[in-house]
Amino acid sequence: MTRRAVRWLAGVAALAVLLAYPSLFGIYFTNSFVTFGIFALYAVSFNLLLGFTGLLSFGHAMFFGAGGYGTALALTHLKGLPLLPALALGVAAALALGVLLAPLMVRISGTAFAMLHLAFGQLMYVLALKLRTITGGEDGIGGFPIPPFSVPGVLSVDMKTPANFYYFAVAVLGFSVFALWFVTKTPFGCVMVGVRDNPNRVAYLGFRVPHTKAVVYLLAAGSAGVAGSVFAMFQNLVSADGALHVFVSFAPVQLTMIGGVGSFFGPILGSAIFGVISELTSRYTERVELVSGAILILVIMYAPLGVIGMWHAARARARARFAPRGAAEPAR
Amino acid sequence: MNVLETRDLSHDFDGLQVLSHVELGVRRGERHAIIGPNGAGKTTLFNIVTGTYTPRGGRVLFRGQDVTGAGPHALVRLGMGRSFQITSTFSRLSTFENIRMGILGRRGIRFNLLRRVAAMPDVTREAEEVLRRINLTAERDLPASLLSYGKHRALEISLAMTTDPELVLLDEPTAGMSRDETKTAVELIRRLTEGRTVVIIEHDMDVVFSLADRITVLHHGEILATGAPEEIKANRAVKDAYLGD
Amino acid sequence: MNLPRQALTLVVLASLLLFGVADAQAAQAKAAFDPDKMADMSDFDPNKPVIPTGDTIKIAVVASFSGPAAVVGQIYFISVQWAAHDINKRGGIMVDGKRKLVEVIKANHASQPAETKKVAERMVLQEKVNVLWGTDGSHLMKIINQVADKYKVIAQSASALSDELYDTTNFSRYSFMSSFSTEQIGRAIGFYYGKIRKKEKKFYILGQDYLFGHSLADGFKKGLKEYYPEATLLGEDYHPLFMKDFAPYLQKIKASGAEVIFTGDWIPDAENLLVQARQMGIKLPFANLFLDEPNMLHRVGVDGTTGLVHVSQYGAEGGAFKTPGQIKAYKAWNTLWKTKWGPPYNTRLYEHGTGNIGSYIQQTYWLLSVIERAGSTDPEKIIKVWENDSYQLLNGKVLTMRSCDHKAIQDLHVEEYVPPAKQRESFNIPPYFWYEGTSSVGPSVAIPARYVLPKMDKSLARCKDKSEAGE
Amino acid sequence: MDPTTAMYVAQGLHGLAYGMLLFLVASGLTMVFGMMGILNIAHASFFMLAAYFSYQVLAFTGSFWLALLLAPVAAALVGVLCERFLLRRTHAFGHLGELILTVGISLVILEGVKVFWGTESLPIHVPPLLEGRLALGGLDYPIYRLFVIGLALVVLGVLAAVLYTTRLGMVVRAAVSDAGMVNALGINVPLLFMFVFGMGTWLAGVAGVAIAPILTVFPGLADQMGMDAFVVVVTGGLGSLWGAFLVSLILGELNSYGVQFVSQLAPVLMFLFMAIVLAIKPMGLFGERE
Repeated sequence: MTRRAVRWLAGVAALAVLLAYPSLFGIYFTNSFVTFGIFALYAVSFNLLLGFTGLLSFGHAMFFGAGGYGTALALTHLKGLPLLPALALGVAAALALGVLLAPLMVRISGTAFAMLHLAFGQLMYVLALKLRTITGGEDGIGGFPIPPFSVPGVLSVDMKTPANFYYFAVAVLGFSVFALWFVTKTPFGCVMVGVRDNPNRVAYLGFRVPHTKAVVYLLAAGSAGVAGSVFAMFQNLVSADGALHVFVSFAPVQLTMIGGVGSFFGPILGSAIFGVISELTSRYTERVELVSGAILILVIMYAPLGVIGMWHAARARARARFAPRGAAEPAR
Repeated sequence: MNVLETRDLSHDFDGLQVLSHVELGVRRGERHAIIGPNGAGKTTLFNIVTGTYTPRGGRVLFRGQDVTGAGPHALVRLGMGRSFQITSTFSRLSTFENIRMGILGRRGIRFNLLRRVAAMPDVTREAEEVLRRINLTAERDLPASLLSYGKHRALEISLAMTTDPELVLLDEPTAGMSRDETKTAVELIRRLTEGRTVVIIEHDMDVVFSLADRITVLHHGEILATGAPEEIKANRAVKDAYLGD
Repeated sequence: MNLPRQALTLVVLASLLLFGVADAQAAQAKAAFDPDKMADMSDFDPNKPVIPTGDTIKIAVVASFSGPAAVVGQIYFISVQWAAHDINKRGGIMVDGKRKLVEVIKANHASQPAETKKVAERMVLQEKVNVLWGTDGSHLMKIINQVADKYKVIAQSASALSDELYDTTNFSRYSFMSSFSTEQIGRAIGFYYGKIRKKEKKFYILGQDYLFGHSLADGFKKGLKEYYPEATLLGEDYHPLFMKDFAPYLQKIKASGAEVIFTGDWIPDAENLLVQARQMGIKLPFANLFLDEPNMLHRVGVDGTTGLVHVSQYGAEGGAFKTPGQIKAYKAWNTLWKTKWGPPYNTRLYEHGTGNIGSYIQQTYWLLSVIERAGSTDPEKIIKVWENDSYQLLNGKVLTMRSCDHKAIQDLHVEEYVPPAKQRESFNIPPYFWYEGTSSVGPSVAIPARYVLPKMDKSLARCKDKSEAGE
Repeated sequence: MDPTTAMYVAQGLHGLAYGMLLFLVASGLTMVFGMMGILNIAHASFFMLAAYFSYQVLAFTGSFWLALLLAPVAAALVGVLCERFLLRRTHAFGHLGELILTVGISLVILEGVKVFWGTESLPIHVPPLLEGRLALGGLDYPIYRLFVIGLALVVLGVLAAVLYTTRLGMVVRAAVSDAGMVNALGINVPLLFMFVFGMGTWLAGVAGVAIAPILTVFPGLADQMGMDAFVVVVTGGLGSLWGAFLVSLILGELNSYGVQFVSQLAPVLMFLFMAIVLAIKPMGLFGERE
């Protein structure tokens, strides 16, 4: 069988599992998968900044939260708003925030970028608590209607059923991840990576670094907004603690570090690993902090490039050991 | 006609004067070397001309157009290219990807988010062509940081050339190279800059005298002399500056 | 002609006031906690809980068991497990034709909204619990209620205090609020100062700057308006959660000339507030909800705690121990605390098993009594019994479940804190004081339920033509 | 002094006391950043740890003064061990890794504190000598807070003396302002890092013990203080002691007078201040380097 055929088969198998997942694993794990998907997209969007453009953000929750609050507010106040426009409005909120911040953020990098995001992230969090009449304070906005997925006159799918929401979420999140992955493969993706490696050189090849950064920034903001919007609909709630807390900003940093910052799929793997671990800890121990603290320390000490980095290193070692001399060159 | 001109260019860092009243003229098609002792302001001059800094005083003209204060990207689009004193490539990317970045820049493919770059055969072909020209085909997929020093410098220089600039500024292209490497590099520069205007900062006098059509000597931020290699060799002030430093 | 009738009314009113409403209600309660039926609890140890498995009645205690607020989960667990242990030793409850034991499961929400939803769903979908028992933080209880509503499982709100949880947008048939609520608390204090104490007139509100703090303050303002129009509110300030330095607020309040500070702060804010006030020489009384944690009280000592005014949902007028049954139940707990339990359950916090812990225990007994009388774990049957149900707690207090919006109607108690020598009024058995090193509950005044009926959202269809008393 | 003036003066003193404590914590944080380039998220955990240690020393000896002496040193010892056996080994993998590592350390410390001392708050009393208040021309001010101001001043004085008059201090200053150049000075850099890290945690520890009688000692203490110190360091400019000092005092006073005059805004004032400063100067007031 050719590689191509194997890939196709793997793809079809994966799709089949995804389709059958709710009936195979039941509601609880279906919901777990949606949570995983949301955080995977969120982490991927974060890593678009960190891993691909070299920009570390400590306030990515801003966009996650903006997406969530945007959708929640829209569904609360606009009667009869359909599903996809609600999603779009959440994304628009995140993008609007991105547009607002971009002129400031694209001119800086490194620690300043990280810190400024922390500052604005905290400001948003405090404001969400403070502006109770709009945001509902710590209670957040909840209990808003979740519209069905409908094509007028053709079909209407109830989104309150976990399995249905699962398909909707998987489609939206999957498409977003695919779109971001695709972007990394385009010429623009090349330029992004160039900005990470050597912004000066990028400028001396005729690219405008701030403009490039701005587009990446908006991509990251928008896709974090998608994640936040789906999260709000999934939970039927968006709150300061759940969507804007500094822990929410820190989550993608951890997920990305565990999975591997250098790879597109690292954050997704990190989310999966983290999902499994937190599932286990929540069942078997109350020492949640100890477990996550120890994991972080161990990852940094022994797998600083994340699981994917560890895997690459192991593969390279295995090659070097088992392959005959001269064949150790990486495959072309 | 001058491709590049500076008029009364002055610059200082927090009051420390690094360039004063520099009047430089680079003729179309010539190879113009800028020499001078360390701290003479050569790299600062480059940085101003290529848009990294905006000068405190004076103007920069490129192809007769006032480009003072224009950013690097704008100057590159007008036809300027540059290499750096400290090798400045995309160290984590492969040699091929480095060159491809330049090709994308030259073709003005900047915000294409809809097509895979792998599905752009023209770009790939052109990049591979460049690799062949600079003898890096074997190192196509090696990260730039793993290239040997000489090859890394060659990549750097050709990267500056990928945008097909009319004027190339090379900042100490042979610094830190062995004698053999230098020879190859000079050869490469000669080949790649065929038909272009070149400004080069260089310490190695052999390189300077074998490459340059004209030479400008910078000292304490001021132009000491400009002229053909023989004139410079004979210039008394230049001798004093170098020996007295 | 009319005279005798008026006189009669007067007599009735006076007797009501004399004997207290609690006694009048007691007769009406549909069920009561009977300490005489309590099992021998001497083998109870929260650190080695006996938890039955198999076909059981499952209660998930959804709370914070990790992080800085882990102590809350510990308190809830010992309370619920105590009731469960008792019932189990009595042989369990007859449901659906079978005697079943009660299984208590810890569900850690880590104070995180997303985690709350996840863990609540896990409890319902995987552990198949019958009841979700929760929790600190109304925003988290809201999530639990949503899960309960979605999967048709009973939820009991035993410690979330927001009125909004049962308004028209958030109401769920499956959730029952057996605790008191923010507006009741504020109004109870207003009533106490306006109708009973009638001394201080100048008030200042200092609360936490989030929904809960503001709701409490609104309740208090409403109470003042209703029951104490002569009072003046000199100012209201709201500080961020987890404030470090209260001195600026206190300095400002001191200068305002206030006589009482109303606060709903909880630890750590509550502790910082009290400690720093006393260090600054500000001896003003706090009318409060959560300034009752014994460790904190000991830190400021007898002087610093005398005169605090506390609202309790588990108070008792004229002494906490009026019947042999009450004394027996108290001793069962206190003896174990003295002799058996190890950390974390051997600290002052757990010494008496009264106060909040007493309330949580009794609320759980109510739940179990409802299940027993429903004879089933079928939520529909439980709802049928619980709506309009009334239950008399160990201390004589009666809770009535208002059927239309599932809020408990109950007397509240306002307690004044007094030095150990005067605590006899409430701790009426030897050694006649709660704590030696701090002031604690002294005179306790009942605020009759009818003055502090829980807020009712009239736009909730079920409540449209109901009075606040539930008729 | 009339009561109103007294109130304003007292507010100023409150701001000063809190600002000084904040600086004790923030100074270590900013030094460690300046030198090692990492933002030590666990810094406030050492602050908390010292508060718990002081409780333990008090429980054993009953002496606050002994606690003030021993607890910060013990916290610094833990800090030095973390530096030596965790941070140093990951230094090569870059700042992001170190940053995450400090998050891990802070979580483990949080859990450790709960294991050893439980989840309830622990009482620490003001030492009898410093109880009560000082009446000064209409002003009635707690002696302990004055002591805190004094203690902070003494510690800062010692710190300044070490930094500005000794050779070690010179090296530390050089290293903090430009980590690259110590390599050129031919100094044992790892040892210097360890020393600065230890000194930073010691300073945080002193603050932890000093604040324990005022604040609640419970497992969330680090979170309470950490964010403020963080804001100070970021706003003042990472690696700038002077910036940290200035911003600490500004935040302290902003807190006091903010509550006095615009109390509705008080909760957002601090972050607003930070956001504005950073929007104008992304590297903070006195920050220069990336």
